[in-house]
Amino acid sequence: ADIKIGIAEALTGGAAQYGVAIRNGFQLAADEINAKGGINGNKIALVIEDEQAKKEEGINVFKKLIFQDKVLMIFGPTLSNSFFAAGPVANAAKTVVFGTSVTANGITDIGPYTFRNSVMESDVLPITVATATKHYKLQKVAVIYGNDDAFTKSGYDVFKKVLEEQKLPVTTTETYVKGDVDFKAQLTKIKGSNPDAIVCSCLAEEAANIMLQARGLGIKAPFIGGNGFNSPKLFEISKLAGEGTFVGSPWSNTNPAPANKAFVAAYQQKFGSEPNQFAAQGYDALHIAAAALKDVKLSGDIAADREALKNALPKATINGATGPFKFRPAQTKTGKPGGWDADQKPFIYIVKGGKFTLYDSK
Amino acid sequence: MLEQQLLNALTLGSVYALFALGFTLVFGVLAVINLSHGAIFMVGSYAALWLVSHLDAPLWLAMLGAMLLSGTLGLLVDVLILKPLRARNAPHLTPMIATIGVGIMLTSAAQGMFGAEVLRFPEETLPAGEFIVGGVHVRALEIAIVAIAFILMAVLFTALKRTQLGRALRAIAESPKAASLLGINVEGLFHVTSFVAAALGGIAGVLIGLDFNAITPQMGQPMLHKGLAVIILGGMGDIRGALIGGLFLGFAEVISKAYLSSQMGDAVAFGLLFLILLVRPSGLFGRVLERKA
Amino acid sequence: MNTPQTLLSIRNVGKHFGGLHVLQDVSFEVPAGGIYGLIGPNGAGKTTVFNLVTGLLAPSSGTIEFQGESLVGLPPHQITHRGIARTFQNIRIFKEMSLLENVMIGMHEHLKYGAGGIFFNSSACRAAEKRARERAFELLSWLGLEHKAAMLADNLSYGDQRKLEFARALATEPKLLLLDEPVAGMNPSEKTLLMEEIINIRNRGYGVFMIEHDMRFVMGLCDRIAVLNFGRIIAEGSPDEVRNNQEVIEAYLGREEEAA
Amino acid sequence: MMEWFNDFWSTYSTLVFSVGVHALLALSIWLTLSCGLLSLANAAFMGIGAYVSALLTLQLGWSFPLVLLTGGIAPAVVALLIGAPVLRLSGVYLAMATLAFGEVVRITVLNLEITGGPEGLNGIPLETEGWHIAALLALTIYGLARLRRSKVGRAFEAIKEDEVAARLMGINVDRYKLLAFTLGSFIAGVAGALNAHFTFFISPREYGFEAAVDILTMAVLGGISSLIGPLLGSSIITLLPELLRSLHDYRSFVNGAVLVLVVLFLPKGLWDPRRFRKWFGKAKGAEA
Amino acid sequence: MSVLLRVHDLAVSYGHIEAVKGINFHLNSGEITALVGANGAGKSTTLLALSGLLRATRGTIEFDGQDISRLPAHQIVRHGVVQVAEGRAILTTLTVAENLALGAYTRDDKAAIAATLAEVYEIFPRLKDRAGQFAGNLSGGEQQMLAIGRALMAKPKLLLLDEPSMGLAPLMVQEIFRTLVEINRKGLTILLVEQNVRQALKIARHGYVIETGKIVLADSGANLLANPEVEAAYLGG
Ligand SMILES: Nc1ncnc2c1ncn2[C@@H]1O[C@H](COP(=O)(O)OP(=O)(O)OP(=O)(O)O)[C@@H](O)[C@H]1O
Ligand SMILES: Nc1ncnc2c1ncn2[C@@H]1O[C@H](COP(=O)(O)OP(=O)(O)OP(=O)(O)O)[C@@H](O)[C@H]1O
Ligand SMILES: CC(C)C[C@H](N)C(=O)O
Ligand SMILES: [Mg+2]
Ligand SMILES: [Mg+2]
Repeated sequence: ADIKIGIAEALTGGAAQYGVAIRNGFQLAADEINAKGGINGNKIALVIEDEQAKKEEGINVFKKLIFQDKVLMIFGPTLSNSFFAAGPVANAAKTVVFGTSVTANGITDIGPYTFRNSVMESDVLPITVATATKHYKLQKVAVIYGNDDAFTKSGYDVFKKVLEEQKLPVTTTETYVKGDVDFKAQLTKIKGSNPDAIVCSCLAEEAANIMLQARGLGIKAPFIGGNGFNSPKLFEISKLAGEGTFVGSPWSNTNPAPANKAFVAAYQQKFGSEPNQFAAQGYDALHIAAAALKDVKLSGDIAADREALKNALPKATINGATGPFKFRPAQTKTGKPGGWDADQKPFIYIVKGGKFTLYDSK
Repeated sequence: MLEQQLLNALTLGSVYALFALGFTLVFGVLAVINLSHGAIFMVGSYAALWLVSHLDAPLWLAMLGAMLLSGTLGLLVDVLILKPLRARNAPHLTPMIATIGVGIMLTSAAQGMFGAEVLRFPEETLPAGEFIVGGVHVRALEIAIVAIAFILMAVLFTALKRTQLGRALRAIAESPKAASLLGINVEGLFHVTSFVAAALGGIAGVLIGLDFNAITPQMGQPMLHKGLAVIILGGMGDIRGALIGGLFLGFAEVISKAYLSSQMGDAVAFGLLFLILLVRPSGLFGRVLERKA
Repeated sequence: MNTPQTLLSIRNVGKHFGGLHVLQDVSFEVPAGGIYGLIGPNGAGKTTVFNLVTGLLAPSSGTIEFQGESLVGLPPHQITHRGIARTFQNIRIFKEMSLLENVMIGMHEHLKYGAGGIFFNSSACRAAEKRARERAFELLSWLGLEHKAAMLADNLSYGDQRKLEFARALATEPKLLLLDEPVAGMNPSEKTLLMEEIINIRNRGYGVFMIEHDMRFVMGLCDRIAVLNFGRIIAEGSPDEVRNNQEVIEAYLGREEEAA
Repeated sequence: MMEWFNDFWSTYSTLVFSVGVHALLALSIWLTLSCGLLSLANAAFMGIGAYVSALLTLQLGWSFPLVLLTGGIAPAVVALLIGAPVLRLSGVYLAMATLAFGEVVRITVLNLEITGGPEGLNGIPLETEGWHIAALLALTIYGLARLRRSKVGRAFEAIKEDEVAARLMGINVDRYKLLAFTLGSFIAGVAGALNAHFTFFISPREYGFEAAVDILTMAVLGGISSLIGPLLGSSIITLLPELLRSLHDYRSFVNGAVLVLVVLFLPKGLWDPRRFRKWFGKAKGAEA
Repeated sequence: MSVLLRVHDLAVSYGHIEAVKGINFHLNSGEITALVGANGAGKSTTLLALSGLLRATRGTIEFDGQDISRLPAHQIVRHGVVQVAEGRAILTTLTVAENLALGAYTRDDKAAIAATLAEVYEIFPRLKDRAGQFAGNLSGGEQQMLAIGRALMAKPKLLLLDEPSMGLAPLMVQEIFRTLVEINRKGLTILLVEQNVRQALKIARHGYVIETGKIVLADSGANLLANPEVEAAYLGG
């Protein structure tokens, strides 16, 4: 029998640029798995739904997938916001919900059925900042972030903590909101504070422009970015503006590992465009689930199968496009049993010639 | 830094004004808050991008094409939707709802055709050039935006202020029936206005797309919000108002970001708008009739 | 100075809009129980007087008293509550409402029931509504509009709209009724009918204060008339006095009218 | 059959809840519209209701009925405070001032510690049950229907048509406007509180410009000449995307098209008693 | 005497209420014709149909030998048929001068327009005093003057007047009627709807009496004035 797996991503609306890439990653992985005969002979059938990055829509989609399509598990939603709304639905229905892009704190506090392979900013940023500090001998930095978005804000919170821990003084902290067309006011202020680098917790669409406008104002300081910077396109276009930027990511298109090379090539062939980190994480996520499902005997009783998957998933490991992956139990604030976070070591990249280059610390 | 910030405010204000220009024109003449203006603006961006990257058109030609396409769209919206609504004596909020639908259609069509990811103009299309004047960094593109905003505004303003056409448009805005009794071709002028307003939206889309560098199907949405603030602040349908309102919003935002806190940019801008409306209930240039009975 | 017979007294009232002086030092008194007329050329300031009395505009100077109490500074609805109602020169009925509802709006202040009454549809509420409906019908039939009671006011012809406005004003149960050109747009036979109504109203003890350009109507009805010209009172007195006042003839009546 | 129903309910209960909450919101804006006020503050009021109630639940553990009540009262108090100055504005200027107010509220919530800023509040317990929404909706409809038929409803209508004439009919226009505004904010606040307690999570983004426009759309699409209109409108707007789900990539395009077509062919809204009447009389001749 | 306007079997409805029920009449070139009748008889409805603001459900309107019953309002104005509507239809947010300027919208000879403006100001000096003021702030009578003055600005061939004397002071009414006679003498054809029936019939060559949507009497102005039925119904005995 087919194994029905629900995909709930933002395919339209403001987060569509991420959701569509993620869906592509899943489709690629599903095709690959099915081409190799499926899992223990069962083909994977993706049930793809658009959650529009709206929370009610997320809940509706989850319920439809769980109760009507009776999927074995769900991947998604795209944004942390939606996950906070829809996650509890799946958890209450004892169905695995697996986020591939959600990086906010507290996602896996929702309960034991929540999983993610997206690496939390708190696992990435300390290394990124430390590496950049050493490389540039930073004395002081400026910070800019989007303050109306859960992801960029929580990224900022992590940056803030890291900067405090690493005793790097902050010259000024600036914010913007989604849809701002112009960052020059903030950047002018940053310029006036004369930092050695600019720490930036931003989504890709703003990031490029922030870099371009910074150069336009004559700011020479390099950038240090978070999760949102992980788009190769970003640097292709902002070219020299982004030169010298430090980013940490579990994935890079230039990572020479064979699993990644195969992924990048296959993706390009299938979709005619370059993959990004979010596609890679979606792609890996399905392989992780597949690895777990190999050890699960499907009974046909959906409740039992869902439970079995939940029990098998934490042990799953793969070596995928984002490198070696395994889960680690979430540390919940309340002490109640939580879900599972990604245990993955990020790579640190520096942008050179408009491309991510693995940073070599010698 | 103050000089730089003032320049920043001037560009941002011009960007807002540019967007608001067509928006306020439709509002002033057709008395419709055209919520598809944001989407038409977005279409302008994509159209120019397509012309530049697929047909290798020079930028000026792409702009022209974008204006033509978005203008035509505006005309179609008027002919196919707003006109029948007028003929049916629709309540005044109905056309606005229809334009929301149009906005949704255009946005999803754009995503269908161009995908959801952020697109940018190829670097070589951007007007090159950057100057440093007294420590202030100025880009050619910014000068272009400010200049075009002011020129369009001036042209439109004189066209409407001093001519019979301007009076006719204001007459239509107040009462289409009375206007038609004066021999004014009301429907014809509605069509022309819709075309011009949308074309202005299109060129705004190209310029801002060039400047902001991030073209997405959703790019019109936040502009719509700001644009609405601008035209209300300026006084509905007032061309000068669009410029002054835009500049005001730009300055309020930049100055509060620069000297208060960047968190507060929008709060200050909207808070001020709120307060100004309390003091001047018809916006800065809104005309008030006192007569009661 | 305020005799008990004085209903409305206007003293030294001035009004200007910016530099435009529309009323200057206007004084006159409207006695109780009569019909008082205000005439004068177009733009003389007559409607402005009504706007001041009903609180839509504030006087720039002077005092306005109704039954010995100052009206200056009161909001319009409170002036209505004190017993002044008016009609408008440019008809202002509620077009999207039925005739009956239009008249019932006039009774708003006299419907005494509260939130609880509304929510629980109390008998007091029902009774008050019923009484109001009956009274509204009565007023409408008085003006010959009862068979159109359920019609939307917008569909009335001009003349009927005037009558409706009339009924609506009466519904507020005023002590003084201000009529701004009540017969404009009516034909002579209708005017005669309306004249009778106004006499009726007067006979019931209401005061009537009207602006009108129809001289047959004004002269036939009014006990006293004030004449405004360029914002100043140029004459005041009985119809005959006014009619024969040279200044009034020159500024307002013209000579042919005498003959007509 | 029973099992089918169970599945159906498990799948669509949230949708049904949303219909109810949206109906309340549409009614809340209907109330102000019926008084001639184009107020777009309802999204912000809903947000205030949602945040206040969620915080009371999460931090103080108040009982749900009390939380709902407070969720309505909090925005009503705000409405009372801003009402006097704001309601002097009319038409689009009022719309903009209320939108601006909403924006200030949203940004404030975004920058407060206690509201969780942009990350919002998550882990709100599921408290709302179907009958809560049904009962409150029924109560609201009943109350508004009574109001409409009373002197208050007539006063609203008069104010909507001609404020000056209404004043001169002895109606205290300012007070009635404030009443409509405040009552509307109360309903919106309760709707927000209900919503917060079945979606587990709230964030400032949900209460901005787009939400405000959505609420207006529901009411206008349904038709504002009666109470049925907003109910129909909110149902359609909420259910349409679900009905079109099978269209996948074309879904939102068709959604937009449907909106346009409905408006085009039913310009006075879905529920238009006068149109129904016309269908029975023969319609001839038209205004040019 | 040539016929300038011929109305044949004209019917107009509001929804399913027929307000004008198939009327026939004509206007001779260069004459003043009066249309009188009680409130709600259908006078204004007829005028609105002539100027294209209402669509006829039946019948034809022939102006200068051409059927104009299907033309949009603005083209009818271009043919030279100009209406002073009931309720005046002045543009309240425009100034008096702007209203007048728009009256000449269909003309483009600047010098001639200026001459007409001077004429209008001469007839209504009050408008000149108030030229810069919002028309909405004018007094009722001043608005009426503006409406008439604005119609004259179009240099019409046929002037449709819906109760021009309404709201005007007696002196002004005389002035208006005098003016109408005067401009008529210069060749302008006029259709006059009036409640001031006596005055209207006095200056009209022909008159029609309309009752509940039907024309019930047609005669010369003088004859109608002398007609006892008319006297009883409209002249107030
Ligand atoms: N708000 C205002 N601003 C400026 N001028 C005004 C305003 N209101 C009235 N006026 C002017 O004041 C004068 C008096 O107006 P009012 O309406 O009182 O005249 P009236 O005597 O009623 O005339 P009519 O008989 O024509 O109705 C007019 O010339 C008018 O233009
Ligand atoms: N918009 C409308 N909708 C429906 N019925 C209307 C409308 N306007 C007028 N009517 C009706 O049509 C009939 C003719 O009205 P019309 O205005 O033509 O009369 P009139 O002769 O001009 O009267 P008046 O002397 O009062 O101005 C009346 O019975 C009136 O009720
Ligand atoms: C698609 C990503 C930008 C989503 C983001 N990491 C979040 O948690 O919301
Ligand atoms: Mg007057
Ligand atoms: Mg009439």
